[in-house]
Amino acid sequence: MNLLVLIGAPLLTALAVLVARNKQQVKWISLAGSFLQLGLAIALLLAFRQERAANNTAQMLFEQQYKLFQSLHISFHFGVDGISVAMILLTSFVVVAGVLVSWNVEKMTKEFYFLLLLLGLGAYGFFISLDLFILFFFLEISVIPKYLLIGIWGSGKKEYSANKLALMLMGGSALILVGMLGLYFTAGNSFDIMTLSKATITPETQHILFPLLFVGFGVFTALFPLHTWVPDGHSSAPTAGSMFLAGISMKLGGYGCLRVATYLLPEGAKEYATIIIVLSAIAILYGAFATMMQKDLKYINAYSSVSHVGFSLLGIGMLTQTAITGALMQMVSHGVMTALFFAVIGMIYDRTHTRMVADMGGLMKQMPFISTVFFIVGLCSLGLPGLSGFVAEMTVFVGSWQNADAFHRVATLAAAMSIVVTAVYILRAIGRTVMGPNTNEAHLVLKDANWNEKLAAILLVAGILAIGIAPGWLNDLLRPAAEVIMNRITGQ
Amino acid sequence: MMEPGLYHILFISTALFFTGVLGFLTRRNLITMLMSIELILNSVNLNFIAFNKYIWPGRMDGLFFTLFIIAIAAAEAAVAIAIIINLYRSSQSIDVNNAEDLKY
Amino acid sequence: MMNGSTILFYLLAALTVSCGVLSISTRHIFRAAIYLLFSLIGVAGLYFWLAYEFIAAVQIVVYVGGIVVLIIFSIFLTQQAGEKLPRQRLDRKIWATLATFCGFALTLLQVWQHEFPPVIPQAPVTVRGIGEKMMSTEAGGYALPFEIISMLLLAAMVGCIVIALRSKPETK
Amino acid sequence: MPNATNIALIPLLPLAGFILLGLFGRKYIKNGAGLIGTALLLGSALLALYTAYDYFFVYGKVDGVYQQFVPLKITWLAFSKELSIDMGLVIDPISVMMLLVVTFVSLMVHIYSLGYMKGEERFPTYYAFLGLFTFSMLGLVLASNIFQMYIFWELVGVSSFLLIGFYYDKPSAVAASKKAFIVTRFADLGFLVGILILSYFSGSFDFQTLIARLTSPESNEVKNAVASTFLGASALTWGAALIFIGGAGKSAMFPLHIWLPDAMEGPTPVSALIHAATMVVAGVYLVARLFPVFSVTTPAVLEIIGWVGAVSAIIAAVIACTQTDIKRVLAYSTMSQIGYMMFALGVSSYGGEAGLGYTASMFHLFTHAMFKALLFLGAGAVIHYVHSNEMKDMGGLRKKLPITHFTFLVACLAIAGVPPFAGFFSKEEILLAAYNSNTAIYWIALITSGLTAFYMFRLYFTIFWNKAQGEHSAAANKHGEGGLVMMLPLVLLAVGAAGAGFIPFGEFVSTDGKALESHFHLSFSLAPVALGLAGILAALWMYAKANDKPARLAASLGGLYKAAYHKFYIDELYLFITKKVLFNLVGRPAAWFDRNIVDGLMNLTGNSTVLVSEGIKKFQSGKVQQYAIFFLGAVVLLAVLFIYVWR
Repeated sequence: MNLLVLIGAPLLTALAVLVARNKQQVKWISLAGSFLQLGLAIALLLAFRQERAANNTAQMLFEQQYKLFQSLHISFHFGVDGISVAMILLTSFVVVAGVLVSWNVEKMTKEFYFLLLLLGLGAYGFFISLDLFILFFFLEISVIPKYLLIGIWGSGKKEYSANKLALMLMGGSALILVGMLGLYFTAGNSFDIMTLSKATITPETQHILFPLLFVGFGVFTALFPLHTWVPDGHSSAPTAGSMFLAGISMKLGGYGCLRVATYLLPEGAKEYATIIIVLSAIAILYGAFATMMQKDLKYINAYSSVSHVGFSLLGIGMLTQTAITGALMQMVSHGVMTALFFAVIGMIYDRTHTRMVADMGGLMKQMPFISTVFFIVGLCSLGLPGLSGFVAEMTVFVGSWQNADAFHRVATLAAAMSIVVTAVYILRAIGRTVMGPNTNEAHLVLKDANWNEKLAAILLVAGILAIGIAPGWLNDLLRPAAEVIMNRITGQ
Repeated sequence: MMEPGLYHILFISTALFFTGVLGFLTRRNLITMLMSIELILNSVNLNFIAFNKYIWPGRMDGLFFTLFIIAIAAAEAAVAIAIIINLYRSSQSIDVNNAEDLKY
Repeated sequence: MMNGSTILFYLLAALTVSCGVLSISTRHIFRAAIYLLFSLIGVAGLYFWLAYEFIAAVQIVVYVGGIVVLIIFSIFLTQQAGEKLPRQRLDRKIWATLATFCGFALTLLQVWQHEFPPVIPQAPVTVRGIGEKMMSTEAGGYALPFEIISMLLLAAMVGCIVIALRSKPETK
Repeated sequence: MPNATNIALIPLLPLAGFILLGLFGRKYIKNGAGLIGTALLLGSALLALYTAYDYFFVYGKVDGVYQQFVPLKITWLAFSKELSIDMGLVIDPISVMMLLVVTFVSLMVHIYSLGYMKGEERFPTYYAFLGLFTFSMLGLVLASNIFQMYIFWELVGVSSFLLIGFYYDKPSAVAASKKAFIVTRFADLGFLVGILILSYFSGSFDFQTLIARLTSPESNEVKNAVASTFLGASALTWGAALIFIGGAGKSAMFPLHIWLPDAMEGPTPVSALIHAATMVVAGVYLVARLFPVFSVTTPAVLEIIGWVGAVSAIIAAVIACTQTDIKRVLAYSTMSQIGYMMFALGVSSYGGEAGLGYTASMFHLFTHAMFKALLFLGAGAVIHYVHSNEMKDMGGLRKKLPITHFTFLVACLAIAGVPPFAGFFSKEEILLAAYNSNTAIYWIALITSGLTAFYMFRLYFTIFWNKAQGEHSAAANKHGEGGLVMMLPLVLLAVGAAGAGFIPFGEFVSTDGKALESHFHLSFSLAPVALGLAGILAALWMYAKANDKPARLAASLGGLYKAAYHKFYIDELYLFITKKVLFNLVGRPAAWFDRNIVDGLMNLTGNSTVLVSEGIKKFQSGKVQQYAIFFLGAVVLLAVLFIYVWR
């Protein structure tokens, strides 16, 4: 399978949106394009499985390389392993859902969809790039549209949030850039991940470069204490913006932390693992406790994202194969889940025009579909078996537990404690909004979900269930790739 | 008193130059600032001529530079005065301290 | 050892510098223009003294006859007669004077410390020589700069007209 | 050999019901939902019956020992070659026994609900949830892998949450469902960590492997585990204790019992199914499932289990005497009876005669499911009739509700331990087991059994005797006793409650699979039966007619009565810890810290940048001369530097 189609499809869709004549055309083109992407992602998954089944054990499949700047050794180098495939699949799901829930955007529709598709494009490109420079290029592509999405279509103090988000992410990018150049010059003038992974980099260099790269990508994935763009950014962003932000963008960071920082600089990873674990354990617990006090649904999900994404970082910091697999599962799972969460919050907000938990009550009666989905996603968030969150968190726990010393044990326990706190805040939110007596007369006439919202929700719920009920396929996808990374860390 | 030579002329041109600079820095009227600039240009011209005369007497580069500077100074003065008059027309003032709309 | 040439030089120098200083210090703008005029004439005299008659002539024609007149016209256009120029802020004056004197001292120090090569007397340049060199297209000729300067003058002229044109009021 | 398909179908049929009714119930099925759910469960129950017959009488026994079979095992999630979460089916005496209990009680509840829940707006949803619960419970029972058990454990919890909160527009129901979920979730955390500890040392999640490796004291796994200690106890002890915390949470053991009384906010049949007969005994089942580990490797934990069970039993019994909401009385009674099962396990040990407690515990689980479900369903019929949960709204109903009255009486006699009803036999064995190993617990149990008889008959007399007929509101009498669908389960369960005691339980269920002779000593039975009868008589004396004896008694007991009435203030303690400590001392500071310190630092970075640039902006004043001065000054400075300093 030619990986270029994964960039081509969103690019063509975005261009087609630009030349569309009216809003209807824009919407339908975007929808068709995003479904095409979904189809391609699924085709990629099938092709990947087929290749693996045919005993193709190459680390990266479907590799392609085109020279770009020969003098700087930059080239378009593409290839996928299990992690990339999973992430691409996640992206395509979120893109479709994002397009569907934005059906009612009336303000500057064309530009809105264009930016959404551009964001998707950035993510696809990021996940298939094997060249650091190109990777960075796509990372930046996916940052700028977010600024505009929040700044133009956002709500609340949107300028502040947009600025904060863009500045913090740009700060992260700057660190990444420095780290990247450091790699380039210390490891034989190459940006190619495959080449770099074979290069020997002295521990002293790794000692300097690892924090740069990890923290840089960490900003994207809400590494404590650089997570503060998350609550503001999410709460101000339009629904689809929040979905993309939490569902895709935060995963770019996690992927980068693993693929670039940890994989290329294993000594650095070992050296800093303790700090990563401490920070992520703090993020998990502290995020959960902070969530407990939030009153705005979007803030609730934003803080809970901080807490959940902490599991990814914890898994990476634990440096065992199972923990890393769990971390990756958590990324995929959280991506789908949080996108759905934001979609539901958006649907509720569209109807009630409030996101304050205290202003709602008994929505189950008027909106059974939305409320049911809210239930499902809430249960997923608190780690109910059969839904994706459980699988990921348990894998992280089991992986973490394989480190037998007291420090890792305590960190794991602290992280595990959060599942109780999660239950508390999720149930509070659900209990107040969809259950309980109706508190607002105006809410009695509200309508349930439209076809587009239903489709989006069903797609994402299907994703959650597919991971939650039969996690085997995802495990098969991620575990070998995690093993490659582990082998590099253990030096085999 | 000694025979006037290169040093003397350089002294004059330096004095003229810094006189012009001082005028440029302390005058508030745009036209007088323009005058200061003319002084500066003249001091430069004087330098060119003096160097041409005393150090490379066989060549004419300094001389030509002076010529061109005079030509450009004329153009510059014309443009500057056009701008000043336009400014005066729009804001009734040619005080340089008031002409700061384009800051930041 | 005083001969006429020396006396003339010192007179011209005194005229140039003193008029220059007066021109930037007087608070009557019209007088400033006149002092400037004399200062420029002094410079022209120095050119004569240096035996560059052509340059001196150009100096008189362009500066004295052109620029100063232009300045005087613009003074008439923008200034009420008899009005004194406003004073500058004191702190700026102090800083400006300080910076200027430092610069002045530094430059003079450099000039006097520098050993220039000895002077080789040569025949003065003629206007004919200037003309030939200016129109020469060979190496060392100034035809190209000359053309460029003429273009520049044209551009400046057009620019002046454009700037000075009264823009149409945009009320409608 | 067990037939994997048949056994797998037992949980899958209710799951099919859940999916079918959950997806299409609201729009397309509606009133047929109950019948569909019931039919599927009937199939499930029949399969369970067949499986039980097949196991106990056809292939299960090899050389006089009941074997454990794992007819099906699918890898669900593999962590490594050794360590994987499997979805399997385990067939051994206790799982088969539980299959029977769960499917039978669930079927009864399904049938009963056809009448009880008729006309509910969310009728199909109700049946969908029931299906989900039954599926999860059966999955839990059949789990061959400790993680599989944990998965279904959680699913059971959530279906309980959904069913307690079924009347979602009632704030008390919502609060109760949240409380139930969160308290059990807290306990489950212990379970999870316990799993992680045990599996780390045994290297497996599989029950068979795990038990085999952890019960042979010479094995490396046990040596490793014993070698690593924490706070003076071995890691294995900690693991086992944490797992028990999970079980205690689900089984409402003291002090994690606070959710159970509130859970009565759910529909009454749900209380019968989940909070009396099946889900709450999951903790007992868990301990029984891991019994070899507890008894062989960590006897200390087993002792804790015994004491927790005994304390729960007596505390719940005392509280039950004072409650006025009939469902709450039943809830505390449930807690008390589960306490019995727990300490029965706690006083037991592995193998032979010493394993009597284990057998007794399972036996009591079995009989308790019958009579407690019956009590709840009977209470449901009463509530259905009176439209109130409060005892004071009832009285003299024996003529109005004859069948209910009769079956309720049977159940009360059974729970009070009056021979020859079922409770007598199982309780007798428990007391015997306790007597043999721990006298203190035996005395507690004995007193509890007297209290049990007292509060059950207090309930019985207040509902069916006490006031004269017709004193309660006339509006309630529109429907009679509730028709065949509600009465049939009552009668069937009454038969079970009356007759289940005659099953020679020791033949089938014992610690090591060998048959256990149940010894019957008349002299030993005398004390508990006498105490039970005394309790009944006391209740008769106080409650058979309306009078002021209860009030006077309550007044004379003073503080004790008040404390018991307020459930010994445990709820308030929890409320204090969560609301005051957790929210105000942890949550609020965390949120504040995040907004003000962490985010403040970020904003500080931004603001200081702005401040610096505001400062720099001053230079860009638009004053040409100022620029020129800077320029000149800088030129002079640089010139000095270049000429004199850096030459």
